Amino acid sequence: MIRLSGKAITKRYGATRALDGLDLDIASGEIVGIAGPNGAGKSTLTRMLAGEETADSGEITLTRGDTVVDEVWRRVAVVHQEPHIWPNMTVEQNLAVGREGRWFGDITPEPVSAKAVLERLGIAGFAHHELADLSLAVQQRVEIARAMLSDADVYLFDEPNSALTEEESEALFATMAELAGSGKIVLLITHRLNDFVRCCQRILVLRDGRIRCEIRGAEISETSIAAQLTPAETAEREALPASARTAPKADGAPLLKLQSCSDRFGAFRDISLDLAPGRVLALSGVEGSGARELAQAMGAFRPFRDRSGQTFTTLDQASVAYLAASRRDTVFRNLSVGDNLASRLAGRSLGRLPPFIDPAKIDALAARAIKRYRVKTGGSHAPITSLSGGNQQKVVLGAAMEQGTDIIVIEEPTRGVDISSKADIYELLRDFAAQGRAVVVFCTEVQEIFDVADDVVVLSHGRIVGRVDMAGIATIPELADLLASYEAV
Amino acid sequence: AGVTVPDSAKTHTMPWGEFKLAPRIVEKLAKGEKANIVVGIEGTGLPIQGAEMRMGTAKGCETANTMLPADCRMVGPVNPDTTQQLAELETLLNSGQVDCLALQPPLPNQFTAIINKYAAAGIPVFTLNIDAPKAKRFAFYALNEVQAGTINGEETAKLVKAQGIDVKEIALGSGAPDQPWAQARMEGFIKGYKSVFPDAKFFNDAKSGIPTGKNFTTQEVLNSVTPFLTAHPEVTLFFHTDQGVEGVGNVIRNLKLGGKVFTSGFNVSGAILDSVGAGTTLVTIDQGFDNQAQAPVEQCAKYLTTGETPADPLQYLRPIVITQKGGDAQIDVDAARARLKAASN
Amino acid sequence: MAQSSSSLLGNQRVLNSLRTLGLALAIVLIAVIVQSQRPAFLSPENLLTLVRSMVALGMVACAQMLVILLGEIDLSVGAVYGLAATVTATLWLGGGSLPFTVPLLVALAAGLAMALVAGGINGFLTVRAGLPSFITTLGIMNVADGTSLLIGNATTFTPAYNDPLPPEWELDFFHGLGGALMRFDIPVETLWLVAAFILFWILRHRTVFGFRLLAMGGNPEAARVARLPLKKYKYAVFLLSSLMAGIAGILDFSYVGSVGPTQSSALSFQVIAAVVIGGASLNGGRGTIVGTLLGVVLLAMLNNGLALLGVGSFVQLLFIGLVTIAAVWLDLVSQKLIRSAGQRAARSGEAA
Amino acid sequence: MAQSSSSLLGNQRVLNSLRTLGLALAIVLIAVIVQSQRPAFLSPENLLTLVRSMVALGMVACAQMLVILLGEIDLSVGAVYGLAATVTATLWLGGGSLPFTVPLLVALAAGLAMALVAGGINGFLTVRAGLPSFITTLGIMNVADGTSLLIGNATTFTPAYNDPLPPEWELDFFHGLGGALMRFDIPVETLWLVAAFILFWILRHRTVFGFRLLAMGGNPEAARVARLPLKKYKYAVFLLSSLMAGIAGILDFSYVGSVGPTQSSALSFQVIAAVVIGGASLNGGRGTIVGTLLGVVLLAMLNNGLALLGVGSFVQLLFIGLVTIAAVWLDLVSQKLIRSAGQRAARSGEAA
Ligand SMILES: Nc1ncnc2c1ncn2[C@@H]1O[C@H](COP(=O)(O)OP(=O)(O)OP(=O)(O)O)[C@@H](O)[C@H]1O
Ligand SMILES: Nc1ncnc2c1ncn2[C@@H]1O[C@H](COP(=O)(O)OP(=O)(O)OP(=O)(O)O)[C@@H](O)[C@H]1O
Ligand SMILES: O[C@@H]1[C@@H](O)[C@H](O)OC[C@H]1O
Ligand SMILES: [Mg+2]
Ligand SMILES: [Mg+2]
Repeated sequence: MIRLSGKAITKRYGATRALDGLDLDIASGEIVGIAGPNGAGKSTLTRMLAGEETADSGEITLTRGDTVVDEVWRRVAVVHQEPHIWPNMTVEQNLAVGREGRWFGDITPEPVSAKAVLERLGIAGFAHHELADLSLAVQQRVEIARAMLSDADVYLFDEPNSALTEEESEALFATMAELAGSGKIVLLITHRLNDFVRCCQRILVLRDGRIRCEIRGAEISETSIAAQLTPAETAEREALPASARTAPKADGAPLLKLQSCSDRFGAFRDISLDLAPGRVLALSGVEGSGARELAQAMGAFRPFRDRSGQTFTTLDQASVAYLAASRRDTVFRNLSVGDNLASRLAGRSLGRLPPFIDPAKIDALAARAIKRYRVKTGGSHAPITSLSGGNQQKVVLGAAMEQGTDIIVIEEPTRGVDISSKADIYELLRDFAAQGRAVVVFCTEVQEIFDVADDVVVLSHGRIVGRVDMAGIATIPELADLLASYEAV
Repeated sequence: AGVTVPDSAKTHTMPWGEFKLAPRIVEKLAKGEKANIVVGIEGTGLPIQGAEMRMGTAKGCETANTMLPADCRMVGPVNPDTTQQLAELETLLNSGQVDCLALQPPLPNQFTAIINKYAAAGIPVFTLNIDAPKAKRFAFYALNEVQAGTINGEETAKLVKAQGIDVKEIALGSGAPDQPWAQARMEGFIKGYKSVFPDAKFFNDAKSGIPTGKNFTTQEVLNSVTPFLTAHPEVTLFFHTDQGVEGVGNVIRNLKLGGKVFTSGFNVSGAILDSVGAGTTLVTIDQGFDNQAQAPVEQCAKYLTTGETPADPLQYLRPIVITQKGGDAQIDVDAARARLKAASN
Repeated sequence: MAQSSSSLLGNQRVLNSLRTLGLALAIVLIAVIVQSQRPAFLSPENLLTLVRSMVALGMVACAQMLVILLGEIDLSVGAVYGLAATVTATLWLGGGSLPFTVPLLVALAAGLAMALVAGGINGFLTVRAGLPSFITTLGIMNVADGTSLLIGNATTFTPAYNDPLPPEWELDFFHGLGGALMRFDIPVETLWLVAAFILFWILRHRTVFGFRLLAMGGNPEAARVARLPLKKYKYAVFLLSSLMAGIAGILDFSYVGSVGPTQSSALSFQVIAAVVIGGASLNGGRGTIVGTLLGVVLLAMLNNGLALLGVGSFVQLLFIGLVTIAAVWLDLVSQKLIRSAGQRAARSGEAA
Repeated sequence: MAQSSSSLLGNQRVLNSLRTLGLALAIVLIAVIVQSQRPAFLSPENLLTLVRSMVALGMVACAQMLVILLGEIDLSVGAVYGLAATVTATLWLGGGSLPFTVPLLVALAAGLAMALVAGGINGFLTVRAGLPSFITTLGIMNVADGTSLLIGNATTFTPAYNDPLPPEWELDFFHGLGGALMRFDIPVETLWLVAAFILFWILRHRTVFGFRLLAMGGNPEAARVARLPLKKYKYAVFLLSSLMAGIAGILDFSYVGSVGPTQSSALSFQVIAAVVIGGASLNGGRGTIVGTLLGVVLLAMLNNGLALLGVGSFVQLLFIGLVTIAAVWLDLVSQKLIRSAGQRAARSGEAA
């Protein structure tokens, strides 16, 4: 029996109380969920438990049977919200860092278990590829593999599946259940409430740096968690199913027309697609299906190749803003919140005399955006690195939307964003489209597709295998089944 | 119609032993092929020195060609770099591209080993500007630095006396105060000056010369000597060992200290001569970089065709002393200008 | 609450602006020490000398800071500094390896054009060919050095003693560029320095250009995602850097009154040192003009002070090394203190 | 599936190992060109000269590569190279500013100890004080230069002509360190180079130390979280770098037969250039010993080839600049080709 407990853990960053006298008591054998709005202190808690930072006060103890473990962090494995991996090393090498096992020779992880884990996560084929060349989803899986390979008592998963598809998540949960079954402590942090329902027996709700309540067993449901997450908001807004929404019919002239377009590296082939104004298009497909790459190409971040072999970008047809999945590639870590919000702007929005900027104007603009996108921050001058993951996502999303382009292309738009903000973001995206513009999202979560999209295009093996008009879809399971059936082709 | 190398050149007894000229050189000259005379200096891009030595090499080559067909070439790194210079010398040696070498090592005796290798390979070596007396070189062409410094000191002191200049303290400076040639000049200057004014007060000594910039540029001198003279009103005479003396003259002019503070030093340029003309620079010594390169090139040709080599290996060139009015063993500003023009055209 | 949080914001801004306090302190400290030993230090003459000695370093450092802000480096500035002056001199005065001469204004234009060409190539190779700028600019440094030696033939050029002597007005005009003295004996050159600092301050801190450089340098990948014109900006900073080096070379030529072959790497090194001392990060994304100014002042003052004190050259090296380290250390310590003071202030603000 | 993926693995590994192909190609190209002009190029004597000229550069570059792998830089190697030799010489031969002499072995130990002290200070200031290593090592470069001038008093030391002459066996031993010729006239120095390359190759590619350096340089933050001993490793690389510089200094002293005050920054510059040419990234996390070796060979061969060709020194600069750029460009192009081949292979492997 392993027991992890924390007493009165406090951590402050400047004026922010990230953890405010948090108490915790977890026993092995079950998967414990930690829910909480953005900035609640979840990631801070994992950092404290893993000993990556020290708490201002409070105590963390780990007991195994009757013995108290000395250096708790040695027995804790973490899957971080932002993968802590080595982009300059191969997948295999990444697994070996810190647990090389021997002093001389070719350093590789223990081959049998490494192979098993990689295969289980579906990335064995990339073993000798440098991580810099691979997508966020693969990087996230490498982070998971590292945790799986470590011999620990406590496993902390901080949004491990924010870039994984339904099936991939399923596999992950199965592994987590095995860990829990073998007597380990397993903690899961996520903003996909459905995940809690699927795999947790106990859920702790964290708000303002303290555990505010606990939901157990049969009480666990999406609505019950949601109610605890946003108790202040009396009228909980249900996301409208697409069938009930009134997106303009796809009748205006398309903003973008693709005819038999392919990718230079063969990620996708023969794509024909019209992007209609007023609509939100979701691209769906597993890693390697080409859907993500298609999104990048539509975002003018990757060249298209037309039938004659000519390369071109969507920028030739419309103005496009693009947002990558990994915050490593979207956040300017050396800038403040306000400057991040202004980073994509130019011209008069930054000052009265265009080449010159007016700091006051940036301040005003930032203040507006902070409100609009509900960013929890100490102010527009706070460094962006002081924000929680979800809040950083809101900032970069805001920056892209403020740019005012015809089309906005986003990978994983609400990655790490809490449920109440998600609804806001979907609304903002739909408003954006409603002005005769278009939104393209690539997402891995069915729920998200259901909540935001008007059309879905499904890719498999680089080709379009299905198109869905969301007007005809009434429930999430219905959508999930449909997508699965296309992907199985 | 080749050149026959005399026996006295094929083998020659030097103070350090027997020298045997490489048979390949004898053969190639006999066939009428050109002799490769190489001048290797410390820095081909050094201000004044680089350009003048190139002229000297060219002039020397003209004379050499009256004796035998010769190709003359100047090698060396652009700026002093011991390793690079050494590697280049080694490369030239083992590719057989040198038939006679005139060499300026970066430091005294520094290239002893490579000079000996050349000698062993049957290639005559002469040194210039900086010597390697321990090595198997034939002769050395340069100023005697201590002696030149002494002359500078004496002449400066004489002018000070003659003009009734009030010298309270004397400072010594150099672009490369760590280098032996610079220290030798400072040492000589002190000696020469003290021979006239035994009680002269020096701000520093030959080992602690004030650094004025290791690239010998005027910019650097301005930035270092200006504050120095500002802070040390008691220093009214500044001896500078190299081309930076131009900068010292500028500083005195800029600070409006003309008539109160004076300088002496080495080398010539338009600006230096102007300052000599204005009476601010009392003495400057033209080292005749052109002569330093010209002499060994000519000597190379002479040796290969006649087997003659100077009896005294120390072939000190006459320091060309320049003062405002000229005088005994001195030249005046106008003559110096004429010489400068000749040396750089 | 609103009041306290706004005072906090103000606070944070103040804190930001105090970033280079430690460096400023180090400079004051050195000044006090030198002054106590040599009262001539703070004399108007010496201050003028000091400022004058900063001209080339300062002008080139401002532009280099922008290059470094982008996470790049420009090692070629020293060589371009020499190239512009040598090309101008050779074309104007003759005596190098060119068989003709041209009027001064044409020669000046050609000198600056050469500088811009060097900058353009730096930009091209870094942007288009994707070479690390360390390699690009190291290569161009050698090429520029080689070119100026070939063109100028290692000659030393002195307009006032040239044969034939250039027309009077040309000599005057050229002298007027940098060397002429204004009232109180202030050389014209110093005006250029002041102008450069003001312009670069505005460019860095009050234009979209500067704002974006900061972003691009902080995270080039994010800049690519945000479709900021990274390439254009890279060209721009390399061109600016070369241009400033070229101008500085010509101004120094004018001030000194002559130009000869120079060893180019020294200036580049000093310039980069000044920028880094001034708090810029060689990884990009961090750097200010005020910091750069302080870095330049520190180096110039150190040289000036040591020259004033008349210490021997061996000891000077020791001092330069130790003081540079100490100054940057002091700066770092003070930054840490300021930051933790900021955190404490924030906490008490919250408690109130 | 299993089969195709395993063949793919093999494939990707091969591709990884081809990374510096372009550089090797450039070297071959230069060799062919020089050889066609000067048949002496590939003569055994010249190849020996070539290898000999790489000794100091190569030994110091190997260690510098490790520093750069960590995202740091060591500008002080040139100065430490001089310091170790000068300290050894002064202590052994006298004539500097120390009032006593010691036996050779003690002097050698002291010389190397001085180098290690310099490295230790570099490490301390970078790790403990958190100064950017650019500043730290720039400072220590000046301090080391100053120290060796003070200790050696700018004297040129020549063991063979020293007064008093050291005992015969000391002279022999010292000469044997680097200068003595073995069979086929191979200088002992070259053995050191070979040994250094082998040792550093093992260290970098076949030990946990090298593996972790790679990780730490690639993502220091992740390395911190993974509790890798970043600080210890930083100390280690700075110490190694200084040690190699010290050894190289002493070996060159032995080979050249004398040592005097030298200009130190040149070696540092060359060393860093070689490492970067060899594909290492100044941002850390990228760099191999083979690449470094190729960088060293490129620079040495360029100097050797140009000397053989007998081009003037001004033109040499031009060539060095251009060829360096071209070689790195070629390397980059070939890398891109290799990488996109890899991507395509990955794609098809995935599809399979
Ligand atoms: N390094 C830091 N400096 C300042 N404030 C910080 C820092 N790290 C976290 N915070 C603050 O602490 C609070 C808790 O952050 P934390 O990252 O733990 O939230 P979270 O619950 O993980 O949120 P999310 O769901 O968005 O990931 C936030 O208000 C955040 O702004
Ligand atoms: N097709 C594309 N694929 C990937 N990235 C692109 C594409 N087009 C533009 N970008 C990115 O957008 C940024 C700005 O575009 P670009 O590189 O063309 O620079 P620019 O200076 O704006 O040039 P131009 O004047 O041609 O617009 C670049 O950093 C580039 O990475
Ligand atoms: O006169 C000096 C010369 O002898 C030395 O070799 O280089 C610098 C010159 O100033
Ligand atoms: Mg978080
Ligand atoms: Mg463009």
